[in-house]
Amino acid sequence: MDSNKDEIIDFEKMIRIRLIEEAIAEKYSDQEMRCPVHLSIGQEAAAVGVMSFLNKEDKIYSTHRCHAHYLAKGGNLNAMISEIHGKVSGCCGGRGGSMHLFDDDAGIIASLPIVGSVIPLAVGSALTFKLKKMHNISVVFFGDGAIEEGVYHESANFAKIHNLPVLFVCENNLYSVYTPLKFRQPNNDLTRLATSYGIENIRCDGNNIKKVKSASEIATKHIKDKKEPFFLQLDTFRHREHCGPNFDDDLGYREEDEIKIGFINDPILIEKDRLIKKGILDKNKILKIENNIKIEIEKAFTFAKQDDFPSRASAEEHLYAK
Amino acid sequence: MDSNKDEIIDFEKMIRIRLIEEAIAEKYSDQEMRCPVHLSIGQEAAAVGVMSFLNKEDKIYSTHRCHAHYLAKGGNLNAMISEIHGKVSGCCGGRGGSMHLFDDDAGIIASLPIVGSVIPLAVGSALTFKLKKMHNISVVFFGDGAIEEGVYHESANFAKIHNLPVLFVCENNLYSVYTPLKFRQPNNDLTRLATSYGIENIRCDGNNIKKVKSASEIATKHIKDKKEPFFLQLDTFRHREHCGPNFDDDLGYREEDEIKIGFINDPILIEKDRLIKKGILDKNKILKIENNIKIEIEKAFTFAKQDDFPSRASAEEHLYAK
Amino acid sequence: MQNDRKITMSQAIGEATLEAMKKDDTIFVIGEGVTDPKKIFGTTSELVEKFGIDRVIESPIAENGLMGFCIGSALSGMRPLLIHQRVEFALLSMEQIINNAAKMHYISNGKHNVPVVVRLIVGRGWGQGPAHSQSLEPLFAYIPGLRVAMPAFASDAKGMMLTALSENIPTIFIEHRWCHYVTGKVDSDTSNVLLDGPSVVRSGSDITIVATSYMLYEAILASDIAKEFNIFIEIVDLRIIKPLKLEKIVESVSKTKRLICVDTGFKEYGLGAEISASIFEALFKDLLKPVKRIGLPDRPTPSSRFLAADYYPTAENILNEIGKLMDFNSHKVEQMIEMLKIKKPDINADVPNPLFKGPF
Amino acid sequence: MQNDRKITMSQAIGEATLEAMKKDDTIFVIGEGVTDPKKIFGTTSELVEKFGIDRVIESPIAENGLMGFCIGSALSGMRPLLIHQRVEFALLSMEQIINNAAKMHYISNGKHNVPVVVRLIVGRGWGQGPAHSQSLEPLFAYIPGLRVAMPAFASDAKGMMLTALSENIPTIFIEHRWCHYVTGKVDSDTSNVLLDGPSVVRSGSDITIVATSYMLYEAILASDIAKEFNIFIEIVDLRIIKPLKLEKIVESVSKTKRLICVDTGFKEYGLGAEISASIFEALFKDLLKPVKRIGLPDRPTPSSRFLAADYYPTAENILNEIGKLMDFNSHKVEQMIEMLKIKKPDINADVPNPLFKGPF
Ligand SMILES: Cc1ncc(C[n+]2csc(CCOP(=O)(O)OP(=O)(O)O)c2C)c(N)n1
Ligand SMILES: Cc1ncc(C[n+]2csc(CCOP(=O)(O)OP(=O)(O)O)c2C)c(N)n1
Ligand SMILES: [Mg+2]
Ligand SMILES: [Mg+2]
Repeated sequence: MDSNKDEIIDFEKMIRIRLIEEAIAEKYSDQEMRCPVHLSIGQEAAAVGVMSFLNKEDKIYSTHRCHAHYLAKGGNLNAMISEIHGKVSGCCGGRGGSMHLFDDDAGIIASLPIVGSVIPLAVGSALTFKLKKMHNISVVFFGDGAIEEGVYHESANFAKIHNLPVLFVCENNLYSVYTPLKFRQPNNDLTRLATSYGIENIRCDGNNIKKVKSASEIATKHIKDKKEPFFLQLDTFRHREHCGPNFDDDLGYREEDEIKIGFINDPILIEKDRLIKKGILDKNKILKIENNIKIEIEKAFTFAKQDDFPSRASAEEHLYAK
Repeated sequence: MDSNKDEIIDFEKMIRIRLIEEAIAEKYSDQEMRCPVHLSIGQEAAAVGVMSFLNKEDKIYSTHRCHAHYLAKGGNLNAMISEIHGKVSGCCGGRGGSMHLFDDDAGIIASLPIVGSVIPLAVGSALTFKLKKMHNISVVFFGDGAIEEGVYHESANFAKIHNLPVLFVCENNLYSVYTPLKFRQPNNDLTRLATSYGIENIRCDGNNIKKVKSASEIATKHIKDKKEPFFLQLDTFRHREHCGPNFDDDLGYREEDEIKIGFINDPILIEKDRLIKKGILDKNKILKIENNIKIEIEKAFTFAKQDDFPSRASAEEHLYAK
Repeated sequence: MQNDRKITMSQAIGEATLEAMKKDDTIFVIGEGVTDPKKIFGTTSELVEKFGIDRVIESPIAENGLMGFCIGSALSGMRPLLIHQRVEFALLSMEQIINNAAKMHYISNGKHNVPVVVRLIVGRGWGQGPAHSQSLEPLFAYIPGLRVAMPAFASDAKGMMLTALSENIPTIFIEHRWCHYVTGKVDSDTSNVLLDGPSVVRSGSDITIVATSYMLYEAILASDIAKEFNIFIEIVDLRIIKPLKLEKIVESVSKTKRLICVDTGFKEYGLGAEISASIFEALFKDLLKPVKRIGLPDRPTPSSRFLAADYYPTAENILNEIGKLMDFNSHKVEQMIEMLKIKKPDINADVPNPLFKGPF
Repeated sequence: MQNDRKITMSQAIGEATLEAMKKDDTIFVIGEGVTDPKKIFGTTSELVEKFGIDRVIESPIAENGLMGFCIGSALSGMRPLLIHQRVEFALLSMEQIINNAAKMHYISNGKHNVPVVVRLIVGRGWGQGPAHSQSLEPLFAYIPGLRVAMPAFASDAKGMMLTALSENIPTIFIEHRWCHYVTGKVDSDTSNVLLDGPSVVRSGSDITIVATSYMLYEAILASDIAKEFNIFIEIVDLRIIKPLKLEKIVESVSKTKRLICVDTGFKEYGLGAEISASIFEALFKDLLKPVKRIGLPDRPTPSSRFLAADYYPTAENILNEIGKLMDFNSHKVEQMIEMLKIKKPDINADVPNPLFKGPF
């Protein structure tokens, strides 16, 4: 059945992202990946769900927490792992590190570490699509913190009045670093910040891949049919520390209950259970999937380790375009 | 009757502002007032209506178009006219010009010419009131253009989550310079940009002093009782050019109808008619009021003309506070 | 004859925009007021009529967003020309300019280009005051990856704009409001000019003056007076303040052995500091006198013309420095200044020309 | 003994804040993460526990707004201390800083004060890359009306913070992340220090080095090596880059007749340019050698440690310039550098000390 195949593919994608990030976390203490890393572990459904309705010509933008988006959109794994190692085959040749991933071939234009900074860029790509009469859409992923930056509001307003094909995806993981929403927002319904610009929107459980997909389908269809922006709020949960490979709930900044529910709502566990229950997958098949991915991951790390350092002299190149 | 007296006082205030600005317009071509001026002619009801519910300890902030706010809050007329003449007794000693009016004694903290820039400052004053447990309110006047700046949104959100006693007054005169709302906003109901932060709000006819007053009464009471911000949208109309003393409808940027209705809705004409009809004032009384004001105005201009130039050496003073 | 056609710098910029947009349909213009009746001091006239509102895009008041829209659009193949009527409005978009526009090409290891041109207009005079007349170019010049152009002459402005709109380098294009009014010969078929550094606009043997933007005119005025006193000034138009190319200045100063730097910004931490320091490094042994820097004093621009009079340096300040560099006695300096005052009696005016009547 | 108490610069800043807040209840701290468990690299520890969430205010991610809230609150009698974990976040609030914080006192003809202190932390190392490790201090130093402090030592940082929080001048307080780790003697009753300019931190007779922030440590290291070769360096800590007071530097260089400027920012259009140009003006005839400037090359900070290795100047670069100024032959310079490498083998490291394990 075709829909089964899709479900398996999405599940594979999620588990692949998870395993890649777990590998990064595990190997981080080797001190070969010497740059800040913001892992998406726990937030894979958002990335995979939205991406399943995009094609190669659709462009995405992301933030400091960009691994899942990069991978879900089809970014090159070797180029990512090399980049985090600061090596020459990294997507930025080592210049950007984990927070600057991009892959033009896969339609991943830029990830930026300054909160909110990437949002107007995605609107700019959508403006290009409109001006060139192209039928693609531009998607920007950002967090519940980024929506507080003034530039989100300037972007949403502009996108609406110019009817631009842009999808705003706000992944609400309830925190900006260690600061909970309640210190930053009157309430945690962020769709009000789309409604106020007349932008259609859906809020849904971002840990449930099926729900994310059905919301994304509506969203992308709306953008293409109505030629106007759309906003998705995907509620989710970050498993690990804000920045770095570890868990940090010893710091006590999240409520016990919140943590418990957060981990129960692991998008991969939920989907695994569902697929097993529906008989679409079984433990063996999953093990096989995981093993294949692990081989791929080891290859990527081997590639990165064997990859050359960028030469010191090369640092002088590409300051100005020719 | 007390309410009659109030009505007369408000009318006098409006007509005083009008006459002062008309005098500025008339004398502008003498080239003694050598700075940009943004006249509030047509928008007097907003200033007078809101101000009638503020006391001296309540603080206001304004923009490039600050004359009406300054005067309605009780700013010193001589200091204003001298400032516009670049003279030493100007409120800024000539350093700021027409766009930087303030008067500490009257609770007018600052006017700023960069659009939107003043909004967070008013929120900051409200924060002071909260921290010092004072019961005053902070009011910021700004235009329909300023609400498009990201900083308005950052300010509104912060004011709401910290329950700050600040009144946002958005005077919608339909234009930012020559650019109409339709190029800048999905629609002209700007209260949606308060609702989205959970900020209570009222939109009303800003050319009708009675309506402005009843909205302002609710607003100021709400802020004091509920200890949280409030938002007013006052729809109004700028009679003259964006910047300068002249009319500019020869430029054709406003629709014929819009112009006609705009001038019919002159807040002073409306109120004059009403007060005459109600027998509260008559033409003679009004003439007398106007004449007294005109004498005051002439005095202010004479004062400004006779006022000293700031000395060149004094320009070096007050770079850093002692 | 075509070659004698004189137009103002604002007309020249308008012409360049029009011609570039005709040739390249990926160029669009965007900004607050680009379509309004005043047409950005006349520089966007005819554009919306010719190219429509899709290529001449009116905007909400949202400078930070605007800069980001332009960068994103440039990354996806367009060539935006963003216009702010005052430099100060760009202060709201410094994060976009410094982190994204300037660095995207470098960070992407040369894979991404950001062909955005941002026009920023420096205000002066008629009491515009502290927040509408700043010269903030060092804020951009400090940032690697940006190109910062400061045209002074109509024809150069046209050529520079054509080049900026045809290359792939994020360019901050800073125009002094008073240069807008100045006319100059502009060939109707001006082509792109190289945006590769300073150019010598007058030859001389005694002193080099490096000037930017509007201060070129004051420098020329001073040099005209100096000539009458047998002092021959070589004037170098800095033109491109980033990336900074110093060869021509070094060459000139190795001949004249004396240097005055004069620009429209603050003296302290200003453009002149970099040039002065660099020239000292290059020509330590050759300089006959210390380099003189002329710039704004260290305080905000006051609105009142009475306070602003001493604020802006003029040809008079330049003549004073010339006097010092040439060891003139005070009498001779006075004579020069007298001659200047006869030639240009309104030297401290708060308007660019007598026809200007405000309000901005 | 109290006088021997050693603490890190981050502890010193924390202490100053705590003491100031105890004495003056108009001071409040505000910023993203000021109450979170990491407490801004430990500098805000105990604050929220002692003073509560009304005086240690957590914030949405809204830097432009934050700066404005602080200015408005300062205008009405409070003394906000605003903290950004990286300098770059303040790029979103340049309009507020430049137009309002810096100018309000001046424009109001001295009637208004803006006693705001803004702490900006400069990142370095562990691959933080282009948007999280910039030294942007010249952007603030260019602006009249701002005070810009750059402490390098724990005890100075404490005194500076106490002073900044007690005076009425808007102060940009720039801390280098690597200085945070360095310990120094800090009296437990440190009082306010004068924020009035540079100070000589080491006396010497042969060369003056003017350094800022973290580069002081590299300068001290270089001077220790140079001493073994009988070269005595006078080290001046610039401390306050705005308003700039040059007297002490002029005094020092009139003695040593040789000057090296080294700071954490870009060389081009950087702090060194202003100092170099000014010292040339003041001591044109006395200097034995051209002033040497050391700063970052003209390109963004790369993330990869392989690319960053050559990026940051170290004591080695300083020793090279010392060699040039003293006409050492290349052999002698090599000897100095060898000695340096023995003393500090990890000179090109991407971490401040070996204990640092990332991630930021
Ligand atoms: C302008 C700016 N302010 C602050 C920061 C520091 N910072 C880095 S990530 C982050 C949290 C942002 O939260 P959110 O947008 O919800 O993303 P999340 O980390 O939860 O995915 C912050 C505040 C920054 N990088 N840029
Ligand atoms: C940040 C900024 N952008 C642009 C301008 C130019 N400008 C001056 S007044 C104005 C119009 C603002 O419109 P609105 O807020 O509606 O006020 P109004 O003039 O209608 O009273 C503009 C765009 C400015 N001063 N500051
Ligand atoms: Mg979050
Ligand atoms: Mg308006």
